[in-house]
Formats: sequence, C-alpha cells, structure tokens
Amino acid sequence: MLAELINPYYLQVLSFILINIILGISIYITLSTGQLSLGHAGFMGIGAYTSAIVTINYDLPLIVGILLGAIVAGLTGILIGLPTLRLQGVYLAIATLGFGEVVRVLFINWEGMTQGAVGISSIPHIGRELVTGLRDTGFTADMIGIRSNQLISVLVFLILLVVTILLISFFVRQHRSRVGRAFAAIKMDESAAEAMGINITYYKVLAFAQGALVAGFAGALYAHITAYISPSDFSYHRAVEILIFAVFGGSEVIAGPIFGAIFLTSMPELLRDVSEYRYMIYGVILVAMMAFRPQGLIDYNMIHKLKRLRKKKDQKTIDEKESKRHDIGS
Amino acid sequence: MLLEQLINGLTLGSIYAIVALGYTLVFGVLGIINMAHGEIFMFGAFMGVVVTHTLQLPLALAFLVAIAVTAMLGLFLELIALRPLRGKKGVSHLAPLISTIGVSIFLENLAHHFFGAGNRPFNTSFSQLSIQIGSVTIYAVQLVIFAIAILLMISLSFWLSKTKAGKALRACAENLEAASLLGVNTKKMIMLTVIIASVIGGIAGVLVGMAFNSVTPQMGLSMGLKGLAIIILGGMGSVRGAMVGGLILGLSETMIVVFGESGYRDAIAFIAIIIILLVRPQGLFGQPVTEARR
Amino acid sequence: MGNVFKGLLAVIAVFTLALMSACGGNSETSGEQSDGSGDGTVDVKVGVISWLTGAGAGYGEAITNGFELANTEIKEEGKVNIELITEDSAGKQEQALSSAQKLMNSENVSMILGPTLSTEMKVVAPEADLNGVPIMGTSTTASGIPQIGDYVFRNSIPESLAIPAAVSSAVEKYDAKKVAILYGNDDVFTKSGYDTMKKVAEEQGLEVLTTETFQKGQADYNAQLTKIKDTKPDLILCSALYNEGAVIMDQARKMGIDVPFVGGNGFNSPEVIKIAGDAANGLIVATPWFGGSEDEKVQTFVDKYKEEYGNEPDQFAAQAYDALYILADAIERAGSDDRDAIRDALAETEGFEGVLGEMSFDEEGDIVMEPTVLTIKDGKFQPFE
Amino acid sequence: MILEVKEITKKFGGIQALTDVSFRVNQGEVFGLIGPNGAGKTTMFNIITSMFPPTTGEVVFIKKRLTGKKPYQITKEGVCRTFQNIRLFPDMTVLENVTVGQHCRTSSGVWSGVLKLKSQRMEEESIKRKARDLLRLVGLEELEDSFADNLAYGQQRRLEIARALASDPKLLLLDEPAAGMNEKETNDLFELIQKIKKLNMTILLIEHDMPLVMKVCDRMAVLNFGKKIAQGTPEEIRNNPAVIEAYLGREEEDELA
Repeated sequence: MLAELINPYYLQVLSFILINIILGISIYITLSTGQLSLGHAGFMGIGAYTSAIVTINYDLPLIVGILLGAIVAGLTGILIGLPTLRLQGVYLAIATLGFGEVVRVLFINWEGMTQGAVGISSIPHIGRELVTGLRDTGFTADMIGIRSNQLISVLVFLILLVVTILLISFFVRQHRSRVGRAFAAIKMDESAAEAMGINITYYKVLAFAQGALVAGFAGALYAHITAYISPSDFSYHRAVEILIFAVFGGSEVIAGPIFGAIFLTSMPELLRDVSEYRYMIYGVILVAMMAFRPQGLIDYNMIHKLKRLRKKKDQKTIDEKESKRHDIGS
Repeated sequence: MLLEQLINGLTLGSIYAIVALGYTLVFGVLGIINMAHGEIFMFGAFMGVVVTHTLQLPLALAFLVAIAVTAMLGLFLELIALRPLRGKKGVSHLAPLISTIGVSIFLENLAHHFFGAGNRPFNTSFSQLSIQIGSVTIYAVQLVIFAIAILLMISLSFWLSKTKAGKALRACAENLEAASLLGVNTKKMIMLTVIIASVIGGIAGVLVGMAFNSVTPQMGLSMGLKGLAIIILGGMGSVRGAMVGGLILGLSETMIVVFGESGYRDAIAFIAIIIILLVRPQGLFGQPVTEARR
Repeated sequence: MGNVFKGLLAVIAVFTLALMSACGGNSETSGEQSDGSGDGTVDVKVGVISWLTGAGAGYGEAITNGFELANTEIKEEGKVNIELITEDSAGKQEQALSSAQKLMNSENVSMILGPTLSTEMKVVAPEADLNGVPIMGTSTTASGIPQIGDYVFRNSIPESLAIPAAVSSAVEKYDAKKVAILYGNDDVFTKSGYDTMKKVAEEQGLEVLTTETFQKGQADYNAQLTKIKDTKPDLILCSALYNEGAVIMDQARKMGIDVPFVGGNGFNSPEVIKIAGDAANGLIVATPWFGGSEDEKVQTFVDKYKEEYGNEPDQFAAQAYDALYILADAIERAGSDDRDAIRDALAETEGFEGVLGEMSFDEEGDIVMEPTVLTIKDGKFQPFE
Repeated sequence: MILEVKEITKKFGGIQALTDVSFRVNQGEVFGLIGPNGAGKTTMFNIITSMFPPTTGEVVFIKKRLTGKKPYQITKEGVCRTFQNIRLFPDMTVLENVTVGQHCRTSSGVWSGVLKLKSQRMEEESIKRKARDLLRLVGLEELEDSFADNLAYGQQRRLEIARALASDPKLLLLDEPAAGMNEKETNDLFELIQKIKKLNMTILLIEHDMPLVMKVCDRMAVLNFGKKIAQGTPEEIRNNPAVIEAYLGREEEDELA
C-alpha cells in the first residue's frame, strides 16, 4: 500500500519546489525593507560551497555543514550589507549584482578549494546519509514495506517540508512583531520610519543578513540534494529566477513568494510544452507584472480582504448559532 | 608586444565606451538603468550577421539595418516596459529596473530561437584590411572603432550642449516636470533618448561583430554587465565618464592578461563596481547627490 | 495573517496528497518482470533524458535522432523490442534529476540513456546507481563519470582519451617542443580538457610557455593571443568548445599566428569551418567519429541519417546511434529486461563494432576505443597523417 | 526651557536657507514658527530632527546636544514630528501606523518576537492598548482597521499626530497640521492641540493659518528669507512692524487672512 503511494519522482519535484520556496522567502525578507538584491545567487552559492567543502574535507556532520553554510552566507551578508547600505535603490541592486558575479568568478578560480569549473561532486546526500544512519540503528526500508530509494525521497521531502514550515512560521511571526513592523515601515517610507525612531541601518542590515542567511541555507540544502554543484549553478540567471518568485507572487506578504515559487517551479513540470518558452515567459512576466501589478499577485489588500471575509463568515456563523439557540429557546 | 596590447586594450575599451554611452544617456535623462541595453546591442550584432553573412549584402547596409532594428527595439522598450510605469502611483523606483531585466531575458531567448545558440560568423572583407607599422599590425576595423567612439562622444556632447533638441533633453534630465512646464514635449524627448541609446548599442553590436567575428545570444549579457560597470565607474549620466570608464576597463582587462591572471579578467569590472560604489558612489565624473535631494 | 498561514499549509498538504495519489495510479511495482513475448524477442523500456529545449536543444536533437534511427533498425531485426521514453532536461540539473526519477519510478524503465551534459550526469548518475538502474551517457566527456558507480557507463570518449591522441600525433609530426595553452576556465568540459592537456604536456616533456584562460561569452581574445604569439610556441593546445574555438582561431590567424592548434573533442565540429573559414585550417582534433571515413557501415549510416533528417550526422548523433546498438546487444545477451542482468551484460561488452569503430567497456564502465585523429586541411576534415 | 536653537545657519550649495537663527522653547508651551513660504521653517524642522546637519550652529534639547545625532536617536530623546506633505505608511492599517510610532519605546527583538515570549506578548498588548487610546484621543478609533491610504485628508493629518504621540515625545513638532483642512476640521485640530497641551507636552508648530496660530500659540518666532525677524506673544507679533512688512509685501498671497 505504502509502496505504491510513494513515488520518488513527485517527491523530487516537491523537494525542488520547497527549496525554491526557501529561496523565495530569502528574497522576500530583503525586499521587505525595500532593498533589491541581485546577489542572492551568490549567497546561495556561498552556502552550498561552504557546506559541501566542510562535509567532504573535514567530515563534519551534514547538519553542522548546512548550518555553517547558512551562517557563513549570513556573515557575508552583514559584510556586504554594512558598507553598501549607504547605497540606495538601483545602486544597491547593481552593487549586489557585482557581488554575485565576483563570488562566481571566485568559485571558478579558487581551484584548491572549489575544484573550479569542474565543480564538486559526491557531496553527501541528505537522504542517503540518513538511510545509512538508520540502517546502523537497525531500521531499513523493507520494515515498512518500501524500497530504500522511496525511503530516501520521503525523508528528504519530509525534512525539507518541516524546515520550510519552520522558516515560514518564523518569518510570519517576525512579520507580526515589532521587527516586522519596522521592516514594513522602512519599506514604505524610509525617512518617516527613521523619524518615528526606527534605527534604519540596523534593520536594513538585519534584513539583508537574514535574506543572505536563508539563501545560503537553501544553497546548502540544494548541494546536499543534488550531490553536485558547480559555479554555473549560481550565475546571474539564478539570481533573476529567485527574484521572479517574489516579483510574480508578490513581495508584500510572505504568501507571495511562496506562491510564486510553487507556481513557477511546477509550471514547466506540468506543462512540458511551456518548458521551451520558459525564459521568454519569465521575461514577459517581469514586464507585465511591473506594468499592471508591481506589488505581485498576492498583496496586502488581498490578504486584508480575505481576512475580512473570514471575519464576516465567522460573524455569520456566530449569528446563525445565536439565532438557532433562540429558536431552540423559543 | 606592449604596444600591440595597448592597441588591443584601446579597441576593447572603445567598444565598451560606446556601449556605456547608451546606458549613460538613458540614465542621465530618465534616471533608469536599462538592463536590456546589452540585449539590444546583441540584436544589432545579429543584424550584421544576417545582412553580411546570410544575405551576403554589403557592410554599409548592415549598419543601416542594425540601426533600424535597434531603433524599433528601443521604441518597443519605451512603449511596453518603461512608459506604463512612468508617473504611476505606488510604483517604486526599482520597477523599471525589474521591467528591463524582463525585456533582457525575453530578447536573449528570442535570439536563441531565431538564431540558435551557436556562434555566427560575420564575414566581411573589410575586417581583413590592415596596416603594418614595424612589427605591429593595426587593423582598419580597430581604427574605425576608435574613430566612431570618439565621433559619437564628441557629437553627443555637442548635440547635448549646443542644439535645441539637446538642450531640451538636458532640461528633461534636470527635472522632468519643470521641463514639461517649460513647454518641452517630454514624452517625445524620452522616446528619442531611448531610441538614440538603442541605436548606439546597435552600432556597437555591428562593430563588435566586425572586430571579433563572434556573435552569440549570450554576448548581450556579458557586454551589458560590463557597460553597467563602466557607467558606475565613470559616473552615471556622464558622457565623459562613459568614455574614460570604457577605456579604463578595456585597458585594465587587457593588462591583467599581460601581467598575470587572465582567470580574473571578468571579475575586474565587478570588483570595480563594488569599490567605486563604496569609495566614490557618484563615480569618477558624476555629480555628488546633494543633501537637499534626500 | 495567522489564518493565511494555516491556509497555506493546507494548500501545501493538498498539493502533496494530490501528487501522491496521482502517482498511485501509474506506478508499477518493480518486482514485476516481463521475460518478453513468446517468440524470443525481449521487450524493454528504455528512458532517454536529453536537452531538448533551450540553448542546447541542437545537441539533444542530434542525440535523439541517433537513438530513433538505431531503434527503427533494431526493431526491424526483431531480436529486441525497445520502447524509448524521452524526457527533456532543458540542460538543468534539477530538471534532469526529476526526469530520471520519473523514468525510474513512474515509467519503470530498465535503463537510462543520457543526460546530455556532464553536469547533469553528475547529479543523475548517483541516483540511478543507487536505484540499480544502469545508465549510459552518450555525450558526457568530463572526467570521473563512470567512476560514480557500477551501473554508470558511457560510450563517449573522454577528453583524457582524445586529447593525448591528438597531442602526441601533432608533437610527432611537427617535432614540437614548446607549447602554449589556452582554455575556458568557467566551463566544466573545457576545464577538464585543460587538466588533461596539462598532464599530457608534462608526460611528453613539452615546455609550456604560457597558460591563458578565457570565459564564456567573451568576444575578444586578442589580449591572450598577443601574449601567446610573443612566446613563439610550436603548437597551441586549446581546450575550447567549437563556438569559442572557431573565433579564437579566426583572431589568431588574423594576428599572424600560423602554428597548428590542437583541440579536444569539444572543438570537433563542422561548425568550426563554417565560422572560421580558412582560418580553421591547421586544427588537429581526436574524435571517435569521422563521417568522411570510407568504412561501409559509416557510409550507410550517414546516408540513412541524411535521408531521414536532412543533415549530416555529427558525433553526438553517431555516439547515440552506437549506444543504442550496444544496449540492444547487451539486452539480447541478458535475455530479459532485468536491470541487473542488463548491467552485467553491458559490462561484458567487448569489441563491439559500431560506426565509431571497435568499442569495449573497461572495468569502470568507461569506453575503450581508438580515437581517430583529424585535421582541417583545405577547408575539410581529413585524417591526420 | 526645553529646546534651545543656537545660531543655526544652513547653506544648500550657494543658497542660504537659514542665517543665524536662534530661539528657545519653554516647557509646556505651544511655540509657533511662522513666516512666508520658503522662509526656512521646514528646513529648521529638518535640522532639529537631524534629517540633515546644519552648516553651523547647534540644537540643544534638555541640556543634550541634538546636532550630530541620528534622526531615530532624536526621536528616542523625546522629539517627534509630523510632515508637511503627510508621510504615513500607506499600506498599513491605522492601528499599525500608531504601533510603529511606539517603536523606540519598546524593545522586543527578533527572537522574543518569533518565540512569542511572555514579555513580548505583554508588550504587544500594551502597544495595542496605547495605540487605541491615542486613536481615541484623535478621534479615529472607528477606523483602526482601514488602510491609512484610504483615509480622508484631515483624518490622515490626525493619524500622523497620533503616530508621533505614540513615541512619547516631550516635544512635538507639527509641520502645517491645518494645511488643506476645512473650517470644521481646523476647529477640531485646535481642540486636539489643546488636549495634547494638557498632557503636559510642549509643541513647536509651523502653520500658515493665522487665526489658528494666534489662538493656539503662547509665543512665536517669525522667519523671513531664512532670518528671524521677530519673536514674542501673539499680541506682540500682531503689532510688529517688521512682520507686517514681511507679510504685506506678499499680500497677494493672502498670508495674514
């Protein structure tokens, strides 16, 4: 029964969707203070390479490697964020674009560490490592009646799902807290925010570093799921792709980039004919969104309306219950 | 050898400078970075391939076709990607950047479909012409590129400072609203700017095809990023900055090959971007942003 | 927001369930084996992963054409009945991996051919190997691929085989002592090629005067070439794909560099002549495939291919064509569509005669064959003597 | 004395926006800053709140030098402002706008917000309570869930005041709060300012509406072409020849209406 239900193909696609959701969240956080980064592919690469290198060369456990990858990317984010914060708008975007390219060129040339353009292969795979670990404890896939590759896919998917949900709830909660309000205020009007007592430098660096950290985290996960990375995985095109998740889905609320990542990743998988024109469609999406709906498909207003609708509904049900009670009473 | 390398650097630098002129013009007037400029440049180059190689027609015609096609692309860029965003409430200043990135991706992949991913040859007998001075060979193409770069810079400076249309354009650059109050047809001026910038890109495309015999859909991205680096280096909106910045980048890319690590050649431009933005954000020839504009 | 978040979770959950139940319908249990129909032919499902959309669609097209042509012929012979199931990877690792999962789990194929790029192979092969599905690359030349696992094969000759052959022939003929190396350092193929070149130059005792690099999308190679020209090498070892390689030769010849160029397999394409014209003369490459060969088998293949698809087959088409024949041969010997049986039979392939020549697999699953050294002379590829 | 502005001069390029301007504001009073358009009033506000630095001179607030501090630090010191061209956070609700105002008086960070610690929950409760109190004060309690962008003009002005009050200022800077208001709204504003004054707050007010200024201010200073030309009680100002001159010279603009 279980064996027939679990298909590694669908789980694989879902796993990539989840990674893209994490990437979408990473750009969303940076954008939530009104900063546009074209360097997220660079942060993703730093996370991926750091984790791959420490797990292969120093035999660190996977979880340590992944966390280290995220942290190194986050620290780089602070390093890049602090000085570039003096830059506004397009200047920041261009500076981060430059950063991303420098990182890629570094991966290519620092052969001793990164093996250059050939890339790093045989990176420990999350699922395979786990299954090996489980086997040592005496648990194998046959015990629940599935094949080991099914178990691997399920484990990878579940881990990613849990991680993604944790991340989403982290940032949803942050959004609703004092920090999130500061982010939103800075995005809407920087000088007004500062006049209201918000230390904009601190919060902008915080957002930039959080974005970099999450991108690095996604990169590290990516490395341990494909088991192979090379510099060309973290090029300018990747940065644009990450940006599109937020531009398309919406950058005002976290549901936006999540929706964007789900839709845009599954689209070519569901419609193979679309695949041919994928990038042209991306281009059209960017232009059309800017012209007709610059805030993305899902925005504050939509969320607000949904909330009201639900409130009304709740109200209605309460009213109905009340009236029923009355009926019974009478 | 150093002399030859100097010539190589100047040739490359001149091309960079021409590409950067297009960026700087659009930024100067509209305050927008046109991320699609590199792809328009690439289309100019492909027009050269189509005319000289596929249709076997003369080189002069290639320039004409490239100018016509890139002018059209500029027009579409303005009408589709830029005008709808202008003056709209709630549109951030990043919107045009994202929108032109969209155009650039679209054009790059359109070129893939039309022309294939491979390299296209660009055969003209003109590119074989050369003069021998001592042990140094100078190609006619190199001289032409250098001449066109200088010519474009001088005529653009002249046009901007001396002609009526140019003055109107500068008025737009100073303040769009004020210019429109003074009776300048800003819509027309903006369109003119974008078209002129695109045409300059198209000309650069044909020149690159002539000089290096190498035209691919990917060339727009790498050239575009270099052009971007140059206007940041030279100062956004500065014609002189674009020229000097272009030459500096061309020469330093050549020199890094001469003296050492050709592997880091591509990184120079981006390292330059980061350093200049941190040390002197207005660039070498740019005006510092006054406090009052905050 | 809280409700929205819960809603989102619900969406994800539904999405997952929908996909999982969707697969419930079409996944077959892997235990089931068909030993073929009664008349002795073996029915086998073979998955193909190829780059069919995007920048490299040209490669994928040649490869799938090669497979199809071979499959029609094999079907006519009637010993094995191969059903090809083709998936597009778009040149991306993620999509290649998803495609492989689909083929292995939803389609339940016995064997995978492809994917097109070495980068994709490095992601797909470990997964196939783990699942015990034999996989054979037909265009993946980077080093380290057959070493991924027991189930991983390739019939495309690696640069480590092609480049030494080309270099030693050239060194012998021109009595070369000093060489300059030029390579693309941001591409996995050209970088692997360079690593081999460096090793070969050392082994042959050649003096490397200078090593220069270039990057994708670069149009101007004058700086590197001027530097190389100044060192006056006897040969230039150039690890480039034909696109860049042709432009490099064009600029080099214009500059007055007239020494021969030795390239890797990636440099080998009729396109070089199309792009560089006369400047292409003097290129020396080693290749598994020479369409101009007088061999009867080769000529029939070229004619048939031309008739079917309207253009000359390139090495990708030829390698794909031979790959399917090798596979058919192995399946015939295995006598079933069992994955392990096919793997064992493949590994035993020895002295197989194809359009590329005589092929065997070594113990790692890498191809063993003699590459042909070609040169461009008078605007044509010709055997190098 | 709560605020002391000492010999402030500000140059923009070649233009002298303010020349040697000094004045003092006493604890608990409403101090008016008036003058024709372009006299440098908003520039003075921007210098007090450090939106940009003065060329020379300094600002002292309860014995602390404000000059050289960052805008957010000045808010923390207890000086908060509204803007001439309303600058609310348009995509936030009315309530959220006021909660942002309390930023510098609250302290919860990333982790306490994400983990919803008890201290953070209590803080959020008090933030909301205080925000609602302030909305009641300015008369917007009915609209707390509307987007700031959708409010009427006069309501936006009042919301801005509530947002500034949320930062617990000792000194409130109001930049033309009555601009664009009709008579009724102006009257409401007058009452609001009276109420705020009763909360033991000092107010520095830029305003063009002379009847309002004369009614509400205890003292005022008059700027013209970047220079202070007069200072005193409304009565003194009304009869000051220099002021009459400055305004009469531009009578067509109807400044003294």
